[in-house]
Amino acid sequence: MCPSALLSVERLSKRFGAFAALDGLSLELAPGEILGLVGPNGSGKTTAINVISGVYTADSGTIRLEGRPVGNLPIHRRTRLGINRTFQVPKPFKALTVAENLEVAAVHSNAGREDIARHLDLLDLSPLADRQALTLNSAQQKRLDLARAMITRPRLLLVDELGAGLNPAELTRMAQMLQEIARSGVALLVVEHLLGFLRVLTSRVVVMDAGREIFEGSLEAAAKDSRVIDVFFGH
Amino acid sequence: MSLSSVSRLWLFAGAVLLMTLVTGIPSRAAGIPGEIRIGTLYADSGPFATSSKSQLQGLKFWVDEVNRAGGAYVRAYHRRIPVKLITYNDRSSTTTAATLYNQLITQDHVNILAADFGSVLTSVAVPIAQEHRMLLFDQTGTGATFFSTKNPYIVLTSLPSSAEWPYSLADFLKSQPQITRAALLYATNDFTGSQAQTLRQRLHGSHVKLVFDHGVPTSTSSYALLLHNVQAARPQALIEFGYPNNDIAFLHDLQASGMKFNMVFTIFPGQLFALMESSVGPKTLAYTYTYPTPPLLVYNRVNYGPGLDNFRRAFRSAGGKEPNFLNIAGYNTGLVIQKTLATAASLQQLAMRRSIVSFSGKLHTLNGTFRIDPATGAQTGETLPVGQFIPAGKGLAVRMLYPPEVATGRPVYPAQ
Amino acid sequence: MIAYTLSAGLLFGLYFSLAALGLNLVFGVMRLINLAHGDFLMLGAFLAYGLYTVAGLNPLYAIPAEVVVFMFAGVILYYAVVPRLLASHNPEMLSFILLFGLSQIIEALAVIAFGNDERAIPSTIYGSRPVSLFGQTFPVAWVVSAAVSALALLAVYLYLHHSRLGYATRAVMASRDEAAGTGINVHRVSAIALGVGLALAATAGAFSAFMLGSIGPDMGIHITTVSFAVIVIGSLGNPLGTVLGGLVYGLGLMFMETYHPSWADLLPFVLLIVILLIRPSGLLGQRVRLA
Amino acid sequence: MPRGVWFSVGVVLLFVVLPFVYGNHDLLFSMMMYLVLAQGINVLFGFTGYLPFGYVGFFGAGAYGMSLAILLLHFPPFAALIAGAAAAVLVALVLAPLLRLSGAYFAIASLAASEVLYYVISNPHLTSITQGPYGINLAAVYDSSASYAVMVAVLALALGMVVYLRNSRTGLALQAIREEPVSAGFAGVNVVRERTRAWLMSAALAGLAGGAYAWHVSVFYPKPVFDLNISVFAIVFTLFGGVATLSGPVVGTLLLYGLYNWIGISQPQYFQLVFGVVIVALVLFLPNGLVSLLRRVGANVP
Repeated sequence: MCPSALLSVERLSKRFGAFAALDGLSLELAPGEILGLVGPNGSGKTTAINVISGVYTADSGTIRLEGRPVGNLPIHRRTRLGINRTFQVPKPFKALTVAENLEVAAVHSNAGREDIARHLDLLDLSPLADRQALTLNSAQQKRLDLARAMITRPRLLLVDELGAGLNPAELTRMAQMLQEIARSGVALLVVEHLLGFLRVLTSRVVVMDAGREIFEGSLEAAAKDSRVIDVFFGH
Repeated sequence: MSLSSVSRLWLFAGAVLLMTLVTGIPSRAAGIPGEIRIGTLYADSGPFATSSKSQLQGLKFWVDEVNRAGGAYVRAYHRRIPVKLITYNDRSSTTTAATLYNQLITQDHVNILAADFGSVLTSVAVPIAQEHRMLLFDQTGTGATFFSTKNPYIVLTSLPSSAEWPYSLADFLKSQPQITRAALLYATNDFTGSQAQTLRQRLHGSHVKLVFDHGVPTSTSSYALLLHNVQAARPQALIEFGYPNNDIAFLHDLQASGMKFNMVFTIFPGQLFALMESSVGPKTLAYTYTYPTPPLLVYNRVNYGPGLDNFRRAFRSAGGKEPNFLNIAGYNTGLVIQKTLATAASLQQLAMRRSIVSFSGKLHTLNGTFRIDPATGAQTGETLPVGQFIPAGKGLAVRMLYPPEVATGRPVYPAQ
Repeated sequence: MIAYTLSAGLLFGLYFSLAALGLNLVFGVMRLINLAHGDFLMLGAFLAYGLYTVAGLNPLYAIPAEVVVFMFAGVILYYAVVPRLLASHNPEMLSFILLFGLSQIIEALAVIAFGNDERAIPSTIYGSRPVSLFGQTFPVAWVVSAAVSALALLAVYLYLHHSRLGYATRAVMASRDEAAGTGINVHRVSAIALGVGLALAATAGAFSAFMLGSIGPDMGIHITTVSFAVIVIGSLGNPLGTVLGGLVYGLGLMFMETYHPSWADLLPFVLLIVILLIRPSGLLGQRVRLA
Repeated sequence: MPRGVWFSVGVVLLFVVLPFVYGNHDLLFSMMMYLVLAQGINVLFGFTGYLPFGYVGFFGAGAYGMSLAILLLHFPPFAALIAGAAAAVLVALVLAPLLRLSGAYFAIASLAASEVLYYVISNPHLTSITQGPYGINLAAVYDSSASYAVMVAVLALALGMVVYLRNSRTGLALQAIREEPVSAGFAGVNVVRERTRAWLMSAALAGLAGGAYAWHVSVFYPKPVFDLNISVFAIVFTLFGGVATLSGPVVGTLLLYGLYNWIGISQPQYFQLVFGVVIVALVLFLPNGLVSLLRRVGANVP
C-alpha cells in the first residue's frame, strides 16, 4: 500500500446472485489525481463506485481512506469523512429549490450562505437558485448533483458518467470544472464512456472487464493493449 | 408571511368554524314550552346500523302516535304538549356519537336525551350526560359499568343489564337432569362476555359441567372449525352467545357441518326473528333454544300503552312491516318517557328520575314489567325467559320453557 | 383432529390463493398495489348474491357474469387512470393513494346500494349433506369453492405460459421498458391483466359467502390485507407463488383456529410483517424494493 | 420570528376562546384531535414520505398507555398522559425496522402492525391487564375541562413541531430523505437516525392525542381507538390541505372535518363517498393539496 495514497482499494468483490459484478478489483488514488475507469458495459465500473461510496457493501476486500478502513461505514459517515459522488442519472431533491438542495448538504460541512452562493456561482447555478430542482434540464441537474457533492468538501469525488448527454460546449465547461476541482487537491475517480472527454481530464486509466482490472496505464497505451482491444472489440 | 395571506387564511378558517357551529339557537320561551324536545342518535351505517334503525323506528312510531293525540301530557304544565324528536346519525362511530350527544345537549337543548342502540354507542353518552346533568334514557345499552350509585343520570328502559340475562337459562339447565355436559362458545365483548361469566358462575357446582368454554373474537364469521372442537368435547347442550352476525354464522356453519347436538342455544333468534329466519332458514332454527322477547313473547298484564296485538296491528298499518324486538324496545322507551312526563313535577332532570323511581315496578307495558334498581338506574324488571322454536305448520312457533310461571310446554329434548 | 385441520387448511389455502391471485397479477404487471382489490371481491360477492336472490342462481353459474363484468371494469379502469399515473412524479405512491380513494368510493356506494346488513347465501344450495374427503367430512360449499379455485389457478397458469398474450404479459412483468422495446403493446397487455385480476377477485367473491361466513360492504380492506399477506408470503409479482402463499396461510389459519382460536386473527398481520422484514422476497422469488 | 408562529398562536387561541361562545365542546375537542393527528401524519408523510396507514395504532397505544397507567399503576392523569405518549413511542421504536420498507409496503405493513396491536390489546386472554375486549372505564378521573385543556396543549405542541420542521435544517434534511434517500446520505444526512426521529415524534403526537382522548371520553372499547377510519381521516385531511406545510393540514382538517360534522348532522351516509371522491380528485388534479392553489395565486402560506 502506497503511504501517500488517499484511496486504496484492495481485492474488492461484489456478487449479485450468480453474477460477479466485482471480482477482486484493486486500485489506488493520490490527492489531486484524476483516474479514469473504463470498460465495456457490465464490466463493473458503476458497481465499483457504488461500493466505494457505500451504496452497496462489498462481499469481501477493503476500502481505505488515508489508511482508515471505511468499507463498513454507512453513506453519511463516508460523506463526512470526505467521499462523495455524482450519479449517472442525477438524483437531486426534486421538490426542493436549487438553493435548498445545497443547504441540505451544507449542514454537515458547516458551509455557510457564502459557501452556498460560491458553489452556485462556480457551477453556473446562481440564476436558477430559487427554481425547484425538478424543473431543471438534465445538464443543469448534473451540475446541481456536482454542486451538492462539492459543498460537503470531499477529498475524493467519484464521478459517474458525467459527460453523457451533454453537448460539446457543456462538455468543455464540465471538463474545466472537474480540472479546477482536482487542482484544489480533490482526487477524482471518473467513470466515463466518452473517451474524448476523459482524455482532456487525465492520462491515467484503469480498464476493467468482468469485475477485475485488466490494464492500468495511459489512455494511449491502453488503446494499443491487446487485452483491452480484445475486450472492447473481441466479442 | 404577508398580512394579506394571514387574513385570507383566517377568513377561511373562520368561515369553516361558522359552518360547524350549526343552527340550534336556544329558544327558551318563558312559561310553557311549545314542544318537548327529545334528542337521540341512530346509526345509518356501520355494524350497529340494523339494530339502531329498528330501535329508532319504534321510538318514532311512539312520537307520531303521541302527537296525533295532541302531544304528551306533561304534569308540570298540566296540559298536552307536542313532542319533537331530534335525531342525528352517528354512523356507528363512538367519536362522532360523542360530538352529537353533546350537540343535542348544548346546541339543541333537548329536554330528554335518549341513547343510541347498544352498549358501545351508549358508552360515550354516559359521562357526557352525567357531566351536563342530563338524565340519559338508556334504551338497550346494557353494559354493567354504566350503572353505579354515584351517577343518578341514567335509566335503562329495556332489557336488564347483560350480566343478568342468563339467569333463567342457568336455572333451566340446572332443572334438566339429563343435561350433564354443556359447551359454552361466546364472542368476547362486554355484552356476551358478561353473560358467559354469569352462566359459568351459576352453573358452577351444579350437575351441569362446562366441558368446553371458549371465547372467540366478535368478528368471527366462520365457526366450522370451532364446531369441530366442540364436538370433540361431546356436550349435550351447546350455548352460543354472540351478536347477530355471530349467531347467523354459527347457525349457518352448524347446519353445513351436519352435526347434531341435543340442545343448541343462541340469543338473537329470540330478538331478531325475521332477520335470523331469512338468513339461516326455518329448518336451521327448528328446536333451537333462545331468549324469546316481544313479539315472540306476549305479556298479558299490560297496564300502560297497547297490548302486543294492538301494537302489532298499528305498527303494521303505519309502516307495513311486522315489528321486531328492537322496534318494541324503541317504542317502550317512548312509553317510559310518556309516563315520566305525566308524573314528574317538573322537567328538571332529577325530578324526572325521582318520578321514574316512583312508578318503577308498577308499569307493565308490552315489553314487560318496567322496574329499575332505584340506586343505579339499571333495569331489573324485564327478565329474559328461555324458549324453544317448535315447527308449526310451515313456520315456527315459540314454546316457553322457563321460568315455570310463563312456561307453555316441555322442551323437545333431544332436538330432532 | 390434525387430519381434519390439514385438509381444511388445504381447501381454504386454495381459496385464499384465488382471492389473492388477482392482486399479485396486477402487481406483477403494473408494479402497483391495488388497494381496492378487496372491494372488487366484495362487489363480486354482491353480484353473486344478487343473482342468487333474484334468480335463485347458484354462484357457480354466476362465474361467467363475474368474468365479463369485471374484465370490462378492469380495462376501463386501466385506461381511465393508469397511463396518467405512470407519467407522474411519484407513480407508486400516487397510484396507491388513488386506489385507496377508489376503495372508499366503492365501499360507500355499496353501503348506499346494498345497506349494511351482513348477507349470506345458504350453503345448503349445494345440498345439505357434507362431503367426505381424505376421510373427513366437509361442507359441500367448501369443496366446491376449493375446486373452482383450483380450476381458476390452472386457467391462469395456462394463460400465462401457453398463450401468446400470456407470453407478452410475462414479458411486461419482467421489464416494462424492454417489452415495449420489442413491440409489445404494453398498455393493452396491462389493461387486460387488470381486467383478469379483477375478474379473479370477483370470482373469489362469488364464493366468499361460504368461505368467509358472510358478506358486507365493509369487508374489502380486510380482504386486501389478507391477500397482500398471501402474496407477500408466496412471492410478490410471481402469480404462481401465490398458490404457495395461499396454502401456507390457509394451513396456518386452520391450525391457529383449531389450537389457539383467540389469536387466529393475528395471523395474517404477523406473517405479513415478519416476511416483509425478514425475507422480503417471499418464500420464492425476487426481493422487493427497500428504501 | 420563524414563519408560521403567529398562525399557530392564532389556531391555539381560537380553541381557547371558542368554548366560551360555543357549547359543543366535544366537537371542538374532536376537531383539535384531528388537527393533532393530521399534523402527526404531516410530520411523517409530509416530511419523510412514509405513509402510515396504521397511524391509529399509536393513537390506540396512547389511549391504552394512559388508561392502564391510571388503572394499574394509579398514576395521576397528567403523568398517565406522558405514559401514554411513552407507550406510543415505545411501539414506534419496536416498529422502527418497518422504515426499511419503502412506499406502499411500509403503508400496508404499518396497517398490519396497528391491527396486531389491536388484536393483542383486545385479546380476552389479556383481560386481567388490558381489560381485553371489555373496554376501559376511567370514570373515576373523568374531567372534561382538564382533558380539553390538555388537548389544547397537545395541539400547541403539534403546531410547534411543524413550525420547527418548516424552519429548520432538520426539516429540510427530512424532506431530502423523502425525495432521494441515497442523495440525502451523500449530503451527509444520517438517513436512518433522522427518519427514525420523525417517526418517533409523529408517534408521540398520536400517543398524546390518544391519551387526551381516553381521558376525555373516559369510557371506551378497544375497537373505536384502533379504528382504521381515524388514520383515514387524518391522512385525507392532510393530503387535502397540502403536505409539508403548516397551514395545509389545519385548513384541510377545519374544512373537511367541518364538512363532516355539517353533513354528519344532516346526511352522513354520503360522507365516505365524498371522501373517496376527494382523494381521487386530489391525486388526479391537485396532488399538492389546497394550499398549493393559494401558492399558485401568489399567497405566501405558512
